[in-house]
Amino acid sequence: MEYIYAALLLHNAGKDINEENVKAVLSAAGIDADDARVKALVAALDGVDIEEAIAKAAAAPVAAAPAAA
Amino acid sequence: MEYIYAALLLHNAGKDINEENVKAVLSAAGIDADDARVKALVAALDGVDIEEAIAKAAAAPVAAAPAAA
Amino acid sequence: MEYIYAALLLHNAGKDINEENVKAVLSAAGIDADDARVKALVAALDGVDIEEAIAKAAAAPVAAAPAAA
Amino acid sequence: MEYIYAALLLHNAGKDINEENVKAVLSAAGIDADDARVKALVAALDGVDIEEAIAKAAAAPVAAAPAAA
Amino acid sequence: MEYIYAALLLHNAGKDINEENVKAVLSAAGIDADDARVKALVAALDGVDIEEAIAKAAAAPVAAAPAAA
Amino acid sequence: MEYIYAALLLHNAGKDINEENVKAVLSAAGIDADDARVKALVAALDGVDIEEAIAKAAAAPVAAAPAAA
Amino acid sequence: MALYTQHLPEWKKKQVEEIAACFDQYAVAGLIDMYGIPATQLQQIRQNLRGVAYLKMARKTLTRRAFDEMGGEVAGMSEHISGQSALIFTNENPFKLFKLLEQTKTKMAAKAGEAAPEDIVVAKGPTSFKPGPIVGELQQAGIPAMIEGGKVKIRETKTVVKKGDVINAKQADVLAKLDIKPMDVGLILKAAFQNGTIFAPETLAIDESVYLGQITLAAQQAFNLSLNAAIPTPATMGPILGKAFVEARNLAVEACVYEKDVADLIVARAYRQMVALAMAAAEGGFELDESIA
Repeated sequence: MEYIYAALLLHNAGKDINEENVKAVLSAAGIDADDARVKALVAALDGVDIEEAIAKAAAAPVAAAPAAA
Repeated sequence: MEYIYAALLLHNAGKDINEENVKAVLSAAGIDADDARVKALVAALDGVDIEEAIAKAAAAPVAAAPAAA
Repeated sequence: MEYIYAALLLHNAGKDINEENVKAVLSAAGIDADDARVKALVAALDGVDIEEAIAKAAAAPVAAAPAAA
Repeated sequence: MEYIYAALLLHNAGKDINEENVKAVLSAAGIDADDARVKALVAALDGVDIEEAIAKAAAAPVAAAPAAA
Repeated sequence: MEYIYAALLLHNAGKDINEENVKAVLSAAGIDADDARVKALVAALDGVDIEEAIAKAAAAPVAAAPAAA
Repeated sequence: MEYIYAALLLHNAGKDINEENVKAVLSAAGIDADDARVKALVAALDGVDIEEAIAKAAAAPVAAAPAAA
Repeated sequence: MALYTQHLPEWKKKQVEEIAACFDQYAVAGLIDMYGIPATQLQQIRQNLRGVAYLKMARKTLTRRAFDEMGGEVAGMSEHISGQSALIFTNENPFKLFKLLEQTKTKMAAKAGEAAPEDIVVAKGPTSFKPGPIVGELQQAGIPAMIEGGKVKIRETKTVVKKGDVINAKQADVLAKLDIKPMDVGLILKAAFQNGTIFAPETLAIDESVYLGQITLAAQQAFNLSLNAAIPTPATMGPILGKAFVEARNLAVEACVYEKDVADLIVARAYRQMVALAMAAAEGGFELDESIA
């Protein structure tokens, strides 16, 4: 999940989600970034409205817990 | 919520979630880290089982479980 | 999603999910495989328990059914 | 599910889902295709709107099993 | 679904799910059995744990475990 | 459940669920049909909306055996 | 069938012959008890059964004689002759016959001297009675009663008469006043006969809902099998495709395969994890951004 965390971190910071930035963040966390995966991440997120994707995620991050009477 | 993403990133990398590391990651994302908040984050997450906390966020968004008694 | 299907096919066949095999499957479907995407796929699936991953609900609103007392 | 994955792979590639193509894909994955199953699949897909079936699955709310008290 | 019910019937009766038996059952129900479908059914069920397959919720992956009150 | 499978097989084939047909199907599956049980089945399903009962299965895609408290 | 008819008046002979003939003519014969049915209700029932079942009144003695003379397994029917006995004939199967007869039943008030068919229970709670002699009547019938808020109230739930016990006059009276109708009146099937087999009513009582539940279960099992073993049928081809798609999607998201098709889902997942961790951090004193709090 590290690649996406890096991307969202950059997004939050208002920075461009490009290969250079993603690698820099991963490096800082001591992660040896896989080139192909970084490329794939950047390509996959290109044109994606992140805010919209986030809005789709329900507000309550709760594992479905059916209540037992 | 870049502080949390930074924490997740470090956790994923198996690195210690301490002030130095968090600042490094935020820096790499071009974020001017707020010292106090970094301290607060590190303190708040001290001893927290991150895997457990994350597990509570199910992969799928969940509508709050209505309990009909 | 064709890269994923290719991976699932190889998994079903008990074959190694590596670049060569993925490209072979995509080729057979007349797809000109993107090297980077293949690499990213292989890297992402490395070490992943596919059976387990398939079972984890990734999306769709989950309505926890109310428990009838 | 391998026959279905093969079909969806071909569908994604914009290729015809016929016996020859399905067998080619399965072969490439190292799967020994059962002739009858390929025939049955191709016949079963005749007239089926694949995009529609996929869309339904993508939207489908998952009902957690109700607990019978 | 008649081919499936024929299989379930034979399974319940502890009989082998082979072409001959499936055809016999379908015949008795006045159904003109499609050779390819019968073969495909038999091939698909080869080695399958039927008890397990009928019990597993197939519609969609459900994250929540039903709570028995 | 074999009597039920036989009934659904006939229902699917558009055949009458009567004693003769049910016995024929069970016979073909090598089952020695219990006269009384066949009679009971036929009487119970007489005039009953089978499609409705089947639809209930489609409505709730859950594991075949709901947890009974 | 040789029927010896010594010392039997002509009309009785005829009755016995008719009974035997009905056994021949119809697939199923039933012995019923018509005790307590008002004439009008009987008429209605006969009308409702027209074309489906034929009701034949016959004296118990003649019925018994007919059974004995027919011999064989039929003779065994004699022991089920009871109450206000009558015969019913039909070409439906015995279970269907039972179903038909159940539909003729209604509940009626008990008369003194009748036996309770089930436990007769009076529930605790208010009645509509105003205080008066009814309180004494209730007590005498064994029902604990009291006066509360100007109305008569049953103090606690009580089994007034146990199954099989005889209902006495006081109880019958009170139960009627309480509008409790415990007696089954209708054509009660005592035994059915088909092809040499005598069926007891208990075995003929089928719970339709059980069968329907099993149909639902079977349909569910068939659906599951079709999908899990990837056996396409016209009804399940769509769902099977859906399942394959969902599996692929699940894998992609779970393993973080960064493909356009699942990009938004992966983003959503990471976001949810972040929120979950943020909640945990908030508990530890970390201040959350407005967007989350």
